[in-house]
Amino acid sequence: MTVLLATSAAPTIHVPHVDYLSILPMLIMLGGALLLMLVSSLFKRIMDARAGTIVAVVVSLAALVAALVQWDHVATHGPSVTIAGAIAFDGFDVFVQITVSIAMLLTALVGDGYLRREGIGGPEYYVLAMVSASGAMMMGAANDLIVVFLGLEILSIALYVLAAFNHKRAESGEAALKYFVLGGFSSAVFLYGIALTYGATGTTNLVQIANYLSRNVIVHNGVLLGGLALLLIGFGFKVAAVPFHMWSPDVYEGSPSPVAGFMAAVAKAGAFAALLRIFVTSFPTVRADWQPVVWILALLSLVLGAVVALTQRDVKRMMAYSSINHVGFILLGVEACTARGVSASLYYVFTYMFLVIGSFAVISVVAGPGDTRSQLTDYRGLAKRQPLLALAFAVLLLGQAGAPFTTGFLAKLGVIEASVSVQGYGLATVAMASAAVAAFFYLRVAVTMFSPVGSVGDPLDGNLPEVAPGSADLGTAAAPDRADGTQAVAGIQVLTDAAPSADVEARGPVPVPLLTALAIGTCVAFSVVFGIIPGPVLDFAHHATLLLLP
Amino acid sequence: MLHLTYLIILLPLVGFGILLAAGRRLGDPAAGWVGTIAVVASFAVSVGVYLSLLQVNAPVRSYGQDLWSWIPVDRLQVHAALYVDPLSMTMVLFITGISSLIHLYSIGYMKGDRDFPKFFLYMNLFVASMLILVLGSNLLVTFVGWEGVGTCSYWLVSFWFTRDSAASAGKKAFVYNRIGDVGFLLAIFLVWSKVHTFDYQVIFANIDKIGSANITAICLLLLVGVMGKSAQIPLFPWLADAMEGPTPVSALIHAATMVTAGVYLLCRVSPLLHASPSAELTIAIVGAATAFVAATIACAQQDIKKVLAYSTVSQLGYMFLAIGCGAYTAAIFLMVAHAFFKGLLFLGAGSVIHGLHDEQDLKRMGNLRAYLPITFITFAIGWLCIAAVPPLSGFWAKGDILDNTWAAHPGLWVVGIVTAALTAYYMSRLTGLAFFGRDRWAGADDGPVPDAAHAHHADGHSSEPHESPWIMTVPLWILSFFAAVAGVMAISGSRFSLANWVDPVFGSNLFHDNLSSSAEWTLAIIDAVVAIVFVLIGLRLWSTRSERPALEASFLRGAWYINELYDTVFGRPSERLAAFCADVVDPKVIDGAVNGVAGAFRGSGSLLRRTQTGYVRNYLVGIMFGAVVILGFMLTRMWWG
Amino acid sequence: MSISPAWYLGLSTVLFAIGAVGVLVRRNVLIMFMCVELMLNASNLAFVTFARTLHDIGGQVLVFFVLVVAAAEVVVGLGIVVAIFRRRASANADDLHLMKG
Amino acid sequence: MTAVTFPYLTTLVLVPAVGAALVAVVPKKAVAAWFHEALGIVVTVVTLAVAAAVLFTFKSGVGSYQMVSDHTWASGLGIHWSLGIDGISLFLVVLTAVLFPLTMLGARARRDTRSFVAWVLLLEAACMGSFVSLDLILFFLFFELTLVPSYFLIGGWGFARRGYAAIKFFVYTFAGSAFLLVGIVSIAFIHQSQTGVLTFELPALMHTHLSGTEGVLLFCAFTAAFAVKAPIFPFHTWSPDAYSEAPTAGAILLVAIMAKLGTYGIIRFDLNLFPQASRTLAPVLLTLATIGILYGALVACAQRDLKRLLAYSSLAQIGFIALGTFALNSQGLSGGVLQMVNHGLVIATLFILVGWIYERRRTWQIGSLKGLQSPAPVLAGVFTLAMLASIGVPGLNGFVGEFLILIGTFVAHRWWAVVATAGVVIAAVYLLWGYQQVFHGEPTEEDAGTADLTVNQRLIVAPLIILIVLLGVFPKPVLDRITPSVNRLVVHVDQVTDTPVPAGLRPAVAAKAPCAVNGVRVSCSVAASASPGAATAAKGASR
Repeated sequence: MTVLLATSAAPTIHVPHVDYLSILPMLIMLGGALLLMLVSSLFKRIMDARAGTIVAVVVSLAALVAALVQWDHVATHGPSVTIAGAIAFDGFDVFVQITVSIAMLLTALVGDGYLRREGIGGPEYYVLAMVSASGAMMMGAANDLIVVFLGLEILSIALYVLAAFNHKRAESGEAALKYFVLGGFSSAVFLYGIALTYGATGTTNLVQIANYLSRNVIVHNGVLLGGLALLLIGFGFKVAAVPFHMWSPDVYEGSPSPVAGFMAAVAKAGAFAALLRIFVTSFPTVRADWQPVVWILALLSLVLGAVVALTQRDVKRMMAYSSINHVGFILLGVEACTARGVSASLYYVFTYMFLVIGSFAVISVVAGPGDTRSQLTDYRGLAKRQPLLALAFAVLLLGQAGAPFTTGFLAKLGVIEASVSVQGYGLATVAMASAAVAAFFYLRVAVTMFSPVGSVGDPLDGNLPEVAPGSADLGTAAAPDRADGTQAVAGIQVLTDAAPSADVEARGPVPVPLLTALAIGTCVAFSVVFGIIPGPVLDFAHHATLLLLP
Repeated sequence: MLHLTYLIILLPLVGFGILLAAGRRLGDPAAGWVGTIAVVASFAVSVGVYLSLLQVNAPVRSYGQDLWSWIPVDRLQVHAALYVDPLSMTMVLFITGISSLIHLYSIGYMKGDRDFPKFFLYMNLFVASMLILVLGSNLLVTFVGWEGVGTCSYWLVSFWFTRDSAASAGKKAFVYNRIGDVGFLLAIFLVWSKVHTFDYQVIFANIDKIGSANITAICLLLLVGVMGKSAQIPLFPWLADAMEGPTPVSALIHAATMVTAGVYLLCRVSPLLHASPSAELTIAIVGAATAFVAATIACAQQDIKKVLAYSTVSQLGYMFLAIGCGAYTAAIFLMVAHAFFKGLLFLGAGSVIHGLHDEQDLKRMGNLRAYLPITFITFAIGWLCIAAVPPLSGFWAKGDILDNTWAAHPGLWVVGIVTAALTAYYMSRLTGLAFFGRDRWAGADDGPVPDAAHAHHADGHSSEPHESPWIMTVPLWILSFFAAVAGVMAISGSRFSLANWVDPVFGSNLFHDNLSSSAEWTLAIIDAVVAIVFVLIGLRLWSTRSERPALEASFLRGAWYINELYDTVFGRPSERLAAFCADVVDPKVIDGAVNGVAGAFRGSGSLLRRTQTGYVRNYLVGIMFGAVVILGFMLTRMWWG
Repeated sequence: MSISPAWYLGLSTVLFAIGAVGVLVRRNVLIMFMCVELMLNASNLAFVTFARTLHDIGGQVLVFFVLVVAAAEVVVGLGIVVAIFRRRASANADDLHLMKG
Repeated sequence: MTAVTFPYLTTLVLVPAVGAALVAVVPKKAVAAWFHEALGIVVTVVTLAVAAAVLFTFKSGVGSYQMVSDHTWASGLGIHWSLGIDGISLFLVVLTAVLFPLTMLGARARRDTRSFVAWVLLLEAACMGSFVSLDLILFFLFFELTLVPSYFLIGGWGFARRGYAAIKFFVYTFAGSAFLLVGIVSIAFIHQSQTGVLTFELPALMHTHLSGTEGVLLFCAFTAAFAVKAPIFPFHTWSPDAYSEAPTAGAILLVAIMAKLGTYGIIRFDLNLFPQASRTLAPVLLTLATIGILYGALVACAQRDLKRLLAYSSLAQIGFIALGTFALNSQGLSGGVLQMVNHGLVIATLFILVGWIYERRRTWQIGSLKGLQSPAPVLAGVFTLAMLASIGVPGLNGFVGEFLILIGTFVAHRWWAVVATAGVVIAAVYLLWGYQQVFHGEPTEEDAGTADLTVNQRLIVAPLIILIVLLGVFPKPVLDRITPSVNRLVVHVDQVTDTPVPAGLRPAVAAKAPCAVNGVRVSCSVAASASPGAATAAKGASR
């Protein structure tokens, strides 16, 4: 009893100081999510899907504003840490907050139309998305391995559910399960990596790790190396780098199209943020140990992503593989392990976010009721039916291909510069070569859209159908598709094979919901405008890096 | 009025311009008159220039006119500049003169042709180019004219382009000339790379900078060039085909002027030739060989124009022989004389063809002297001229050449005299077949394809041969007069003497045959005897019978099968090569490689996507594989890091 | 008696490996979950061990976070499994290969 | 460098770009059917006016870049909006400005004119940009941008195998440029490591010191892109497909202008940045060029399709340009630059005519056309003229360029020139053959029905014909503007490689030199006209 009293008489517990501004966007996201869930479950009657959309939009806008306030603060007061050093409050962090907020906003816009069309309403979609977004934000802000882990899990667990969200499609569930099993596995690996790192350095705080490693040289670095390896595996899975990529095609194909876009944008943003912060700020002293691994991951991702995408007939899968190729590019910036590399990667992630969300928005529109029509043939003649939509998609695809005067080109240029500045000529060359290969399948979609639906007529009208298979000197170009769907050399065969299915004709224009159109427009506008006037965004990424801690 | 030199070229060009703009509207015959007047005017101007050139005293008798800077690149400066001296003046005079006559003649000959205006369009352009060629003060301007005449000859030979044979003949002429041009161009390059100028006089001034080996190279390359233009062995086959063109074209381009351009060029660069004995010898041999070969071929031809064509080749061979012997004056002499009598002969032949409604086969003529008296008389003069029967011009010209040859290379003289004999023979054969014997033209109905020009009376095979209108006979008379009396140019010391006139040009370069007068007399007598004897033989043989297979070996009729030879050696192999490149190399090899790369990517792609089985466990295997690799790498770092 | 931490680490490694192999070889989704849990707990053990050797309480605190996360994961996972089980009465991972290539 | 108040070059790029945007946004419904086309033509004509202004503002006899405008564009990546023009690019710009309106008039789209016009205008902007960019990345941007519109032009308005041709063209060229981009970035960072400044501006980068291997590798990286674009043998196999499948307009612009991007890039960038490597590898490139000349001509001989025949003939022509370029002396380079313009004019004329033949007869098969000269004499005449120019008949523009190229090569690398000259013969063979097949002979009744050129069409080709003749007879004004810049380049190359140039070929530093060699009849005004070039050359040397 006395003991109890004695202890009770103990001095007050000292809690670390919390700078709430530093976590404000996260709080808004998470709070908004919880609030929405609460309200929608309490007042099911009056809540319709549209309400969820409104809340989500408002919340993400609020988060965006908060992030901008953060930016102002950081720009004036410089970087700092808070909550006992667990959370970093620097330009890098804010950059991620902004990226994720915008991604969330766009996803909300796209999601609205999708949910109405699929009739799988309910605000849960937004709740999960916002939770997941907050996880990504946390990964960007994390200054401690365990916080990274928490962010990762918050992000992933919500995504698992989102993947399964379209319960009307068997693929959706399968995607979720695959994603979940593999994700859980990789999370465990990641966690063990944290454990080993902790064991080797005695701390999980990134800054302290950096100091520790810079001060002492570990003689028996087996544990540390093991830790690095497992961390890399974990990140490799999250960003879908070869050979840890195999989940992504299935998951992208299976999940609802807007969710796929959200994954590609937000999950990558979060994961790359953590990857960059951990390896570039904490482990620069041992870069000799991890750079080769990242190098090989980048190489494999670049090549495999581009090459396998060539053979895809499903646009969503093609986008999945192309995103693997993009991961290879971003890894170029990581591998450089320089400030230039970091800002290049950030810029890449930021611009890619717009390109990929926009693309998946178009895909989800074209996919039509049931989210099923994502075959290449479903895009034939889109330009005739809906020229604007087709043009938008073409721009987004060209942007991903790195066409000039789009943000896509500048992003590629940035990482190439980063890689070359550390004499990474070989990898840079491979990257650009893979971009050339990638151009092929992006263009194939474009050609498909812009080729009239199997019309015939005067060649001067450009309407002559492609030369029939086996005709003179067309050679391989005319070879009919084989079962495995490999394309003829030009890949143009898709234009002719299986003369337009009646429904393609019958369907006519697919409705484009207003908000979705808004989102697509934003993405296209961003990609083109800042491709022509690149200054602002580039400087933004640049400053974010300059304000990187420590 | 030397400063009006440019008018000599400009006037035909003006004619060309007018015809280009309004030719169709002018129509037949106005267009013809426009063209003719343009050329006549040019002739008048050149006479004026000639007279004023005479005022300049002999040693520096020349005038240069710089029109504009054509291709100025740094140290390479090419000027559109003209140069008048006795040599070019001689050329200008007979070119414009004969052109005027032939234009006049053509008005009659081309009467009723669908493309009557276009004919004079081309002809005027041709005259202008030819004048540019001879008046050019540097190699490049000459080359402009050189190509210009080639192009015009392409147009004019394939003038009746609906006839495939004509079209092909034009193409053939152009291509053979292009082959020669390669030599010409390379010569120009070589000259420039040594002395950095194209101007004749500057080249001659710096001749010592070039080096003897290079000089020889330059001369031989030029020889290749003139082989093409002047139809020397081995580039002579095109000239016979070129007879597909209208007869006035054959007369002007393929007898009087264009084909002599080569002779002119060689005379122009005589200082270079003079500096390279080996080159001179080569030229002499080529000339002699050509003269002989062409003469033999001419002996067996049936087509009246083909005979004349080969005789032209043979005569050109004579000129080359002369140049090879350093006897430039003699070459020029023969060139001028030949221009007269060969022009005359062609126009005569034209008149015959015209009179016989496009009959060109000698075997279908005969006894025409009864029907075409004027044509016969004038033609006969030409015949005796070319056969070198004294005292006509041909005798003096050929004699001059043979004397020089005797003095320089006696061996070649033999070839020369034999050729002279052959010439006399085949020309007499031609005359005999055409104008003597009995008429074989009657009842001849299946002639060659009639000229489009004369479609309007293509019916008339039954009707009698008729004499040509005055507009065609007048030129015949004029030409025959000059052909007859051109010999006066040989009288040394007279004010007509060609030697004195062109001496300022060649002067030291001339090879002086110091033959004793007795030797000259002997040679002259030999020439005369040979000529007369073979004229009689030829006439005797061929005025009586028209078929003597023994004397028309198919080998000669086939022109030594030279065309077949080229076709086998160059033509078909290169066609096969081209086809091979187009059907195998390009699509299969080069493009195959490109598509192969694409295919490789596709293949590897479809292989790699097999790893994506859709089974979770396989994906886990992938992750484990990566994990093992990375951990393995870390182990190596741990042990050997 | 005192046991060298190496043994604990060894144990955790073994557990981790067992879990990994389990996920790899088993077909039943539920058992795969269990194996993932096993892996997480292996890392928990590692955390605790290191915390002891480093005399740092932080490591042990982390374990609680991990436990929470693990729990959350299982909840979601089971939810998904149930959803799929509704569609086709099987919890076998190999039945899921609609999407491939 | 002269600073001009009015930003001519920026205008030159922006006018068509803005025009493209305008055309794209004006909706079809709102206006008459002809509106977009008319607007497009107006825009191209305005561009032509600007180009003319540039031409007349341009100071003759100055070798350095003029009308330079330089603004930071993407500071983070070190890219500048840096434009400038010199004698090498001047006439390519003019050519572009001339050909676009004529193309829009002469080869119109039959359907969906709005997007067609928009793409064409965008293409013009891209071409202009590539020709006037002094910043390597900016050049690369425009260089790549040309692909997009031409891709859509081929894919959208092309013929039977357009899809195949379009993608092959795009991917092949894009792959080439991949190396170019890496090369650009590499040299920029090498320059940065030497000077500490990261810039992509040519005038700065041209003074980068490169080791032998660096130079060679970067040269290869750059040349890969340019060789594909040009195309130089053996990277040409996309071109016959692209040219023959593209709509007439696309074909004209591809072969007449975009092909020049490759050769221009070689002259502008390879020679400036890698003089040593250029000299070292010159024999290789010369050999490829020579092979291209002969091979192109040979393959053309065996073509049975007019468009493909022209495609291969232009392969040979490009070979000539490359040959002159790697002669690395004033004559060869000037000839090369001039020949770019000449070839552009000639091949454009030929393709326009072929397009019109197609409009009349719906075929390019040489076999199925015969005797067109009888029904269509004017068409035949124009074709003949262009053909002769392409064969290189003096008095027409083709000759001047070919002559300069060959003579320049002859003094530098004799034997290549000797072989290349043979190509002149083969050119005559296949072109005359093709001409004979199509225009000569007795026309069949359907050939006989072929209509001759309409008045409009005559008006369209008239400017081209005039230029072809003018450049052949009086090329001096053009050469006087080209030569100083070329001399500047040659001096730069010679300095870096400190090669002893054959006496008398070193760009005339002594102004009197031409008088000395050129004999009595050279008016010294000419010598004077050559002297500013010499002066600039000296200036370039001193820089």
